[in-house]
Amino acid sequence: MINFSYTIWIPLLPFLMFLLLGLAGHKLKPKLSGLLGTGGLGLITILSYVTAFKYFFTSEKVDGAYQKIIASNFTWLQFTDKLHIDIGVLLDPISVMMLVVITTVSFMVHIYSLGYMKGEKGFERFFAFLSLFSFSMLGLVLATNIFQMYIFWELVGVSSFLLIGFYYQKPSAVRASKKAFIVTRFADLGFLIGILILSFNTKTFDFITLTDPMGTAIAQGGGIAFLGLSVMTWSMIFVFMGGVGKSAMFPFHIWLPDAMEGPTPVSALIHAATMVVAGVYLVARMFPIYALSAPVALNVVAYVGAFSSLFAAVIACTQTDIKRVLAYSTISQIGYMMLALGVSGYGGHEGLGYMASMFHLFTHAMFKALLFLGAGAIIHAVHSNYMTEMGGLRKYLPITHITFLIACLTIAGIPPLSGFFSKDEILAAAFHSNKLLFAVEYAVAGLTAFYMFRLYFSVFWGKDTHYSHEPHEAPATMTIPLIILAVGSVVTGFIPFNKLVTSDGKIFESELELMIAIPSVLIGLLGIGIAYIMYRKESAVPDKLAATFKYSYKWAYNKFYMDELYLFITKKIIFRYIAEPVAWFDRHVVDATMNAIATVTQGVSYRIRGFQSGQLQKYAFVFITGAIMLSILFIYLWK
Amino acid sequence: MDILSLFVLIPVLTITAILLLKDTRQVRLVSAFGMGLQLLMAAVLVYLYLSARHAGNIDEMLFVKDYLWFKSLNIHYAVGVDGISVAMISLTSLVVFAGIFASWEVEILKKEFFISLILLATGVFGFFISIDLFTMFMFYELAVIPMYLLIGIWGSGPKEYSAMKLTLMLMGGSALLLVGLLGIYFNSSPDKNQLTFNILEISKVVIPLPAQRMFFPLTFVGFGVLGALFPFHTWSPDGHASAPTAVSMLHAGVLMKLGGYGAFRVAIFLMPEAAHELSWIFIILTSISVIYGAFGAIAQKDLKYINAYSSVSHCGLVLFAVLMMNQTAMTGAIIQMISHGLMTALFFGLIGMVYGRTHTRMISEMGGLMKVIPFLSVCYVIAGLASLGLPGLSGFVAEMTIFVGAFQHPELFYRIVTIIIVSSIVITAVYILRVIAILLLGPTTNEHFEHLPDAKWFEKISVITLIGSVAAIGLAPFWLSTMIGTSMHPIIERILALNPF
Amino acid sequence: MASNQIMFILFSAMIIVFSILTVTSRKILRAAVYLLFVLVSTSGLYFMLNYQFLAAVQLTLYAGGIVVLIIFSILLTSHISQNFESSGWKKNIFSAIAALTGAILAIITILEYGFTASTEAAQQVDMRLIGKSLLSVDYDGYVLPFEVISILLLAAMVAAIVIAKKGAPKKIVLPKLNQE
Amino acid sequence: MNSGIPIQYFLILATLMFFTGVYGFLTRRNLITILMSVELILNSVNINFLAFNRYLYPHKLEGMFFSLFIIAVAAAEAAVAIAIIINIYRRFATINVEEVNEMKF
Repeated sequence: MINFSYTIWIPLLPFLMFLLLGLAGHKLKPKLSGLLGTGGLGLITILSYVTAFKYFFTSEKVDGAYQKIIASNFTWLQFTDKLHIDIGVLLDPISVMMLVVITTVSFMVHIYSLGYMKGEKGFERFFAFLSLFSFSMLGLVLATNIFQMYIFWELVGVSSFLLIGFYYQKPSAVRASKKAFIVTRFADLGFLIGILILSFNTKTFDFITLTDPMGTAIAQGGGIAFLGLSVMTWSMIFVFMGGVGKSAMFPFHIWLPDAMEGPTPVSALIHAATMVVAGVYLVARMFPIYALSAPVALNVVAYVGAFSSLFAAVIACTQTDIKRVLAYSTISQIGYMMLALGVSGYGGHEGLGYMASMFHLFTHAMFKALLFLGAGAIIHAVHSNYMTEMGGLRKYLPITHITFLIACLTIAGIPPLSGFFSKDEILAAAFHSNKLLFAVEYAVAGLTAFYMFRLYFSVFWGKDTHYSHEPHEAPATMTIPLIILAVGSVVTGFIPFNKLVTSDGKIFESELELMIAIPSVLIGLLGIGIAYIMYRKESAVPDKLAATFKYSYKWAYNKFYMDELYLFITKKIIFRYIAEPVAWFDRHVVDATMNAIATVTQGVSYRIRGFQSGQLQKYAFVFITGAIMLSILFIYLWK
Repeated sequence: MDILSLFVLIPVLTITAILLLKDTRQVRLVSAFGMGLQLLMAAVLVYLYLSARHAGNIDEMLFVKDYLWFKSLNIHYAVGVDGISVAMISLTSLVVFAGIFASWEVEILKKEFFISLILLATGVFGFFISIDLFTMFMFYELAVIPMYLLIGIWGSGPKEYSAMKLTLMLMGGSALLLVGLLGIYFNSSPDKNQLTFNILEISKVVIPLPAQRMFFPLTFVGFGVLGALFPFHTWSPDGHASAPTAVSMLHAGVLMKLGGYGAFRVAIFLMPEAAHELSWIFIILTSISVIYGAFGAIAQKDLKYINAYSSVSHCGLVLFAVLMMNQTAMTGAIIQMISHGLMTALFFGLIGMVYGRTHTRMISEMGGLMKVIPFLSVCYVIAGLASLGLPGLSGFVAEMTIFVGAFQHPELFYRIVTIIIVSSIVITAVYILRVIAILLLGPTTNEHFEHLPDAKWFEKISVITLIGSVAAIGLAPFWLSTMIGTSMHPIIERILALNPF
Repeated sequence: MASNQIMFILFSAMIIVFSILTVTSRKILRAAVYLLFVLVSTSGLYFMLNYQFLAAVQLTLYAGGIVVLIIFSILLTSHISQNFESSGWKKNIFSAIAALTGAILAIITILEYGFTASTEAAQQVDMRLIGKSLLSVDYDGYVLPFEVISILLLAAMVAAIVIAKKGAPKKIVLPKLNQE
Repeated sequence: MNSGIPIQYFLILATLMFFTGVYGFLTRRNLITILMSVELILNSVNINFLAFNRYLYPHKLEGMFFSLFIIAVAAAEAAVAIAIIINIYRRFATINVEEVNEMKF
């Protein structure tokens, strides 16, 4: 047995860094705090790689399956004898894989930020928040129980809130951060309710007990029914609601595009590579329950994923803000992962979708981080977010151009880049399970290639725009992470995920299915081709098309008016028709009742004060009559 | 001299010292010293308590002292603490300590202000250490009355109205409460022995069920008025809005906890059967408090009103959890009291400090304060995050304990209500973020605010004391939870033994 | 009819008639004189009951002291010839009804109650006994009330002087009740 | 001296005197006549005390002493009352009780 107890330092180190930078950051030189943060993260990146290596290659397997190892665990809060929140470290294939993803991307983003955020006010605050985020995200993936996950789930939410609102004097950033927090908070409500139902029925929070395929939790959970679905299904749907919120699936996707108000490295780290895939990770974590005990909930996962990926891809085709295009593309790609999980089964080749989903999560983290960091470099050079104001940048930003192109090819699924492999596995899994979903994903693959190359061509080719000042290539701190990530995007496709990360921990055989792979590459090329025609040079085609499909274009451009719908619900219904009436009711009914009691008392006393007339003889008369009456009462009547 | 009576004695001595002072500038130093000593005593008490427990002392109440006071009615001055009271005493001494520093710059009638403030604290301390219903009630009244002066004299806005309203409503609650307590007293000995006010002795007998049915609602509502139970909460917004900073802190932070603590220690503990039978009514009322208070807070424009409604919501959660009558939920209720006490004291303290600088509490008139007064703003954000239940701060621990505990209730009705209650976390997030966004973030709207000074040293002491406690509970909740939980255990055992449901 | 019965009837008749005249007379000085008659008749009753000392006190203190005091104050505050305006008939009637009801009630009670006269030998009340009792601290002693009454009289004297002392009466400003 | 006169006679006499005093107290407006009514009431009570003492407890002296003290208190009361009346007269220029009614709401 290998000792993994040091892994507790992986989340703990960034936390200490957060405390250091948060409490003493303003006393340090900005550069020093940046380097401290980056150095700390470099350290845990190394630790993570070591852990991954030890876990996958030297830890012993039982029955051919990777074991779930509790590296450390202590009780944080005791509820009842059986229910307690532990804080600990759970190592299993997906958590180790996530460790690698998070630390790699986070490290890259840290280095990148040293250049990108240079000279910004609040530089040390930025690194403190990044450390807080890294801590929370690592705690999330290493959680040993569902409540620990919920704790860190909330913490990543708040670090995301803090980072989106980093430019706190910009009203749009403030609005976006608020929106992100509240929307995900609403989804977390579902997560919490799911946890409550789950724990009530299984009397445990512990992942290992919960997800043991032979365990009591899975066996007993299906029994009790409520409104036609088993309790386990209900709880899993609620838990998935949390995942929908965090992963920005439809209908809780609205916060993600707005979240692009944050600094670009943050978008790369949180809103592309790591935090937003937490929902996928959650479903993967609970996967045995979904697959064995709550298949209806798993279907919900599949359909939500499929719909979101299509929906977001359509919107992405019309957006002009490059970060928003990437944001919708993220939603779409995460939809893919959700779908893959949704169509997967448990164990062996059945679990192809599960493996594909994790594979795609891994590769997506690389190329999407690359895309965002590239976008950051572009914005850094041009000082604009809008691709309408860009064009012909390939001359000015050669490194960015190349790496961006690699990323675009990867996401479009062109072999032999990593996106091709992972996407292909997903399509294969969908094909074997549900033809309708397969068809949707097939179309989305084409759309993806189209909108990514629309972005690519209009930024780097297209019209030659005159810039107010000459765009220049980013400094080395920014380009090095780009290059590393580009290499990652190329090579990660060759990692044999079917031997490492599978639904039941055992190896299964999977091979490239050419019947699926070839058409998917073709449709990708088709998308690229269309984009080439339309955006390679300045052309009137896009405008014409937009004019032809005026209404559908307008709807897609306005994101199908989802924001307006939400605004209507929150502003009009909740604020105008619930909160304000409640406040009014409180003042004018409840409080008025209390005041009315006081007023009535006062009125009565004004009425009866006339008795106190100051006429001595009246008092005496009343006194004597009273005395006589009492005498009569007690002598004659009260026998 | 026993250690518990010191908690009443130290404030009284402080008051005496203040009375004897000639120089009004020294008043605050003496107060700070007295309350600092009190805080130290609280720490000593925690230590003594834990070591006594560690040494294997399993009595229900520790450090019990009993002096006969009025023989004819068998009234005693009886004190004793368990883990719950120790926790509440620590909370009180923290909040009072912070409150003294928050009112460092009171301008008029300094002496009288600090005397009233400490008198209030005396009442609260006395309430928490008493195990005799009569003494308890006496201290309860002692805590409520100085409020009238504190708001009426040092308040702002329609202070006379607010002070009058608050005092009258609380007195109305006291009237119900007195009837309830006397009802308990006269039923405290079914076999016609000596009647008693002692909680421990009463808990050993079963009060006849008809009497419980009559006196449980009286006692519960009586305490509930102070715990802001819907619909008896309306004193809270006006009272808090008019009260000076330290008084808001003490009132929301500590005094409102008297309601929750009393409802738990007296109403539920002594009359569990009726509590179980009638809990559904009060469950409905408290859930209305929780949701309604939160929605009420969304629509407010005045910072203090927002916080007052938020207190209604959070204190509703306390009463709700107490009514669930199982160990986890009730432990959660106590943690929630402590957590909310610290958090809301922090909030009111910060609001007072912001108000002292901007001279307005209307959120629409402020904006972008983060840039101008970063220390206070960051603290405000932390307070807000604690209030909306961020893990790592105390609110999360309390709320989760309540939710998990309440959801273990065997009846479906209670679980469904729990789910409704859980949704309050979203509403809380909405109003907290709304305030933070408008008040602190964004561009600085008013040029008069460009050069406001940030926190002074005494303000920092006040704020850091509270934030430190909030974070300590949030990061390491196990000791608090264990301390309360072990004390809760015998209580729950008794409730269940009398009442097998 | 024994002589003492005749005397009793005489005194009773005087007391009742002059009492009624005292409270109904329209002229205040006359009322005072009627009161004097009542008090003198009462002292006659005391003689009949064999309390000579008390009768003497009644005569000197009441008839001599208080009535003179009252007459002085009448002279200070009113004109001798001044007639009272009659008070309202409603008031008179209701008061009369109340007084009559009370009287009837009391008389009925007295008549219904069976008093049993004591058979013990009457104690001779002489001055020596009274003096001893007043200054005695024994069971039958009255030294405490005696002392208290002396202080009371002193206090009354002081109070009478202070209250009636001449001096500009201070205008008392009554606080107006807050209507709202 | 009192043989052949039942105690009830004294009591009825005292009752009548008492309620005459009450009637006077209720109807007269002049403060001095009110004071006189009070004297009547006190006297009737004295008669009661003495009658009870003589008829029911002839071997004791309580009734007599009580009367004695009542007379002393009455003297003091009269002195103070007259002082008050004179003061009122100075303050209000009247001793009509109906016009002296500042002690109202």
